[in-house]
Amino acid sequence: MDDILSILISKYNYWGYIILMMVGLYALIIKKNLVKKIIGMSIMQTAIIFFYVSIGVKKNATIPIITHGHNGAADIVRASDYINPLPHVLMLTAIVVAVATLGVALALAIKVYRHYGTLEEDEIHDFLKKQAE
Amino acid sequence: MIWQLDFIILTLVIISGIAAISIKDLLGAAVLFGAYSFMMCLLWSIMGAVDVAFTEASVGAGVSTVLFVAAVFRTTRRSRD
Amino acid sequence: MSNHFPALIIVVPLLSAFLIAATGWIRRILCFPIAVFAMAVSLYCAVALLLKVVSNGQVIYHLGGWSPPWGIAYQIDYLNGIVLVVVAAVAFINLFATRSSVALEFPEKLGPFYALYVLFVTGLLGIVVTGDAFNLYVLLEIAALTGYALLGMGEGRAPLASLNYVFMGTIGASFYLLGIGYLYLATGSLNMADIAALLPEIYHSKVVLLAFIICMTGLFIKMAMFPLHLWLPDAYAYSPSASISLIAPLTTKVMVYVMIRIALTVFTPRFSFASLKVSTSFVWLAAIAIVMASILALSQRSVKKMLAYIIIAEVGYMVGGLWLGNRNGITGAILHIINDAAMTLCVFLAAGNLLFKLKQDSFDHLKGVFRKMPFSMAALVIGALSIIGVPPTCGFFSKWYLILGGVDAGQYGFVAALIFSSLVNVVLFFRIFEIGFFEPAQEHHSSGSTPVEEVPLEMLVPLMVVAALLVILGFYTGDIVNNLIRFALPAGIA
Amino acid sequence: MNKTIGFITVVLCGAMLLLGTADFPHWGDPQSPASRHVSPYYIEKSIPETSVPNIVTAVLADYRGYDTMFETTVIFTAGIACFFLLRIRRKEPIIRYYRHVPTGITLRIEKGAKLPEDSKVFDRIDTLYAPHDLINKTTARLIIPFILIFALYVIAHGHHSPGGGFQGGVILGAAIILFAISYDLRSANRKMSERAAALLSTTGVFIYAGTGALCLLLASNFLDYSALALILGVDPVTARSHGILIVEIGVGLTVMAVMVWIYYNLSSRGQHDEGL
Repeated sequence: MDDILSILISKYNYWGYIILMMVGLYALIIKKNLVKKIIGMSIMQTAIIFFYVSIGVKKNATIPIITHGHNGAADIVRASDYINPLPHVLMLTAIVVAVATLGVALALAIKVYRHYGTLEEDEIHDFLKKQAE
Repeated sequence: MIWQLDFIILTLVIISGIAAISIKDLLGAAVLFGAYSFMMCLLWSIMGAVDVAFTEASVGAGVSTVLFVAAVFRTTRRSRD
Repeated sequence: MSNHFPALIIVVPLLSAFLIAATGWIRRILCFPIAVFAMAVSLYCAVALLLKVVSNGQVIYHLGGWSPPWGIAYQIDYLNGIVLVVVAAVAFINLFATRSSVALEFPEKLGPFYALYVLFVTGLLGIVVTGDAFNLYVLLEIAALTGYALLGMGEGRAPLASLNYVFMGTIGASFYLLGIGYLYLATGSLNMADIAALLPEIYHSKVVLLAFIICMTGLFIKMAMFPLHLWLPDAYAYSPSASISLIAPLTTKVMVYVMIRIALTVFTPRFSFASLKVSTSFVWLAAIAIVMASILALSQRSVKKMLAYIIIAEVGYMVGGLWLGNRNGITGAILHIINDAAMTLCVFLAAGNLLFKLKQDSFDHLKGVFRKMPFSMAALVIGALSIIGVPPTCGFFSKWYLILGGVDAGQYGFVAALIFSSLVNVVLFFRIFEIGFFEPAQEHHSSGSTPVEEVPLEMLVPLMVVAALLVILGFYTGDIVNNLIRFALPAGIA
Repeated sequence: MNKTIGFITVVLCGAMLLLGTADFPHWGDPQSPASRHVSPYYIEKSIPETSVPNIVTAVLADYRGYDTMFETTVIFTAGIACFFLLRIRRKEPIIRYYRHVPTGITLRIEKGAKLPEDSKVFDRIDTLYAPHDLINKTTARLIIPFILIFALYVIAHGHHSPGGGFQGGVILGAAIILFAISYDLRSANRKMSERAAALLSTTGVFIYAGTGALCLLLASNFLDYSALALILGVDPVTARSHGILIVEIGVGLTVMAVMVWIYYNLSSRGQHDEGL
């Protein structure tokens, strides 16, 4: 029982990211509504950010801000006391990229709506078929 | 870091994520996406990524949701799936 | 200053892009000259860098003064030196060629257009020049975002096609990011050379295997490899012609470069070709891609859509060439990056000229077009011959190397696919030429002679330059291979 | 049919990824390669080399400052892209609504009719007008100054606490968006016009890249802030700290302007006429 629990504790975060990513991917591939797809896209991106943040976690360590930082050389900073900051930095960038993509995608969705009057992909395809005939 | 708390919030994140993509109303989906982002932000702050959590709180739960609401408002709330 | 070329090649266009965006609000007429300046500087830097690599070997530049793996470093060797010149040259020539159609299509939005144009090129140059795996992702997104905007500006179906591109492109980029995350998890580093040094100890780990698979899947989506190509034809066919002749020659080629870089530099040939048993299946996939894309191209009824499917087939050439895993195959793949960029630029510029005059690019509208636009069609013929692979145009030589590589590796399926696609290309282009040459224009039934209505000279001259370049590149193939590409191949390839 | 194929793809993808987790190091393991190889350097050296206690800020704006420059460029690109895609300039609006303030009568003015002056007597209103928004307006007016101050604090205090240019910029932008929502788009446009947003966003990225280029002119590598020591008159380590602050201000400006700009374009379908 303890073994299972320890495996669960040591891995469940990674499983969680996989579930979230698959939820996003599912919405992106299968949903017909464009805004739903955009939501799926955002969920997928956050899932990857979640994965990176999980990499950075360190047990028995604190947030990566050095307290009493300016006391000079008196305090020796030990790497094992602070959480790995690098994934956080990378993910700040990834969040920004995600919101930028979101903005452009929504702009395109509005443009699509302006042209077709609907956000459903299958309705747009029906419309195009009718137009072709 | 308390893993039980982390686990509960992770479950909430997954639930709100699934809810956001399965609700039929797009405005509801946008709001649920905001909730998802907020839960995610909590999760990250538990994991010690304060800067990332701060960004997600202001971007994901704040501006992204506003952008979604603006886009939904300017298009339609209707969704068939 | 020459020590700083690796930074300048990015920084000058970047700053110019900001300047263009600002002048777009103040004096619109200045946008084009600034863009020309930016592209000229980066072309100059690219050529200078390549020469420097030839004379001194690898160039390394530490951004922010931090040495890798802690800071971000640029590493320029023969491979990215070549691709840098290709990207900068295509962007420079295309800038002049599309000036009139930009002024026609976006009269009010010149500022944003040129800002996005220069940012797109900056993104691609950055992808090529960087030696940091995560930095590559950020630049990938810059190139992608500008691409979405430039492609989505067309009329009618363009926004929907571009939105699909956003979805697929984001999946691709996210997969790449995830792959890098796996590599980071396994090695703790983001610098490509550092990862390559750390990987051999853990080749057996499932994490590394997954990182490889995920990265490749993401890049296959980005470069429109056959089963994952669905975004490309629509996005390219409905886009404004001012932006397509920039995006079509560069995007897929740079993605192929990234694949070569990841496969050969990050995962060494020992891992990619020897210890993973995937190369044969990738070559077969490429062969299927070539055949399927050629067949799909046959069923198209408009020039741009047909060209889009040809691009997908060409991606198959390069992917197959890399995974043949031998000297000739990889040489062919790298040579084909150069040649295909030039060919695609040539045919898309010609198609843009047709659209500029005819307003329509379906085959029915091409009747009598040879008489109407003799120079544009002549360039299209040269481009077509090169795509088919007729000597002395450059397309022949890269295909020759690919076929040699296929024979060396014993991959006769791939060789057959290459020959099949050449035959299909013959059919594709001669169908256009037949319509354009023999069928008279509809509105001039009685008189029989159509007046020449060529596009303005400033559109025609760059097109002629590119067409000439196709032949020149063909003549200098031997020099390019012996002096540049030979050194771009990593050690340990048979 | 399509749905089944998609579902199978997703499940297969997930199964593949799940299999890979078997070889992952344990979650939170301090001995994992990710925590051992590169990151200890940042933790141990960020104070001596950059004098910034918040390691994330130090790495973000200095060690990997080049990434962050492009991160800012991505945001800037998104702003331009939204403008490029959506913005339409309508010469004449089709229907406009005006409210006569003393009497509360609403006028509907169609195409071609003469429009009243935008004065104290006639108040232009949106087609979806909600008259009883006194509480919203007052609350927004009360809290916006505090939001702005908090945002400036976040930008300026990024060296010592969570935060920095990006977060602060988003909060600044959110304050203006809040104003635009609680009043209307035209009032917000009067406070911060589209042109101002566009030029501010450019200025922000220009500050960032320009700081980098300045280092280049001072014969150092691009973005090597220690070169600024000559200009600022401090030692190289403090110069790095100051360089980070300058850059963060640039990021904040861009992010604020772009967030507002994207909101303007999305909420009015690019017409900048009526907001939410």
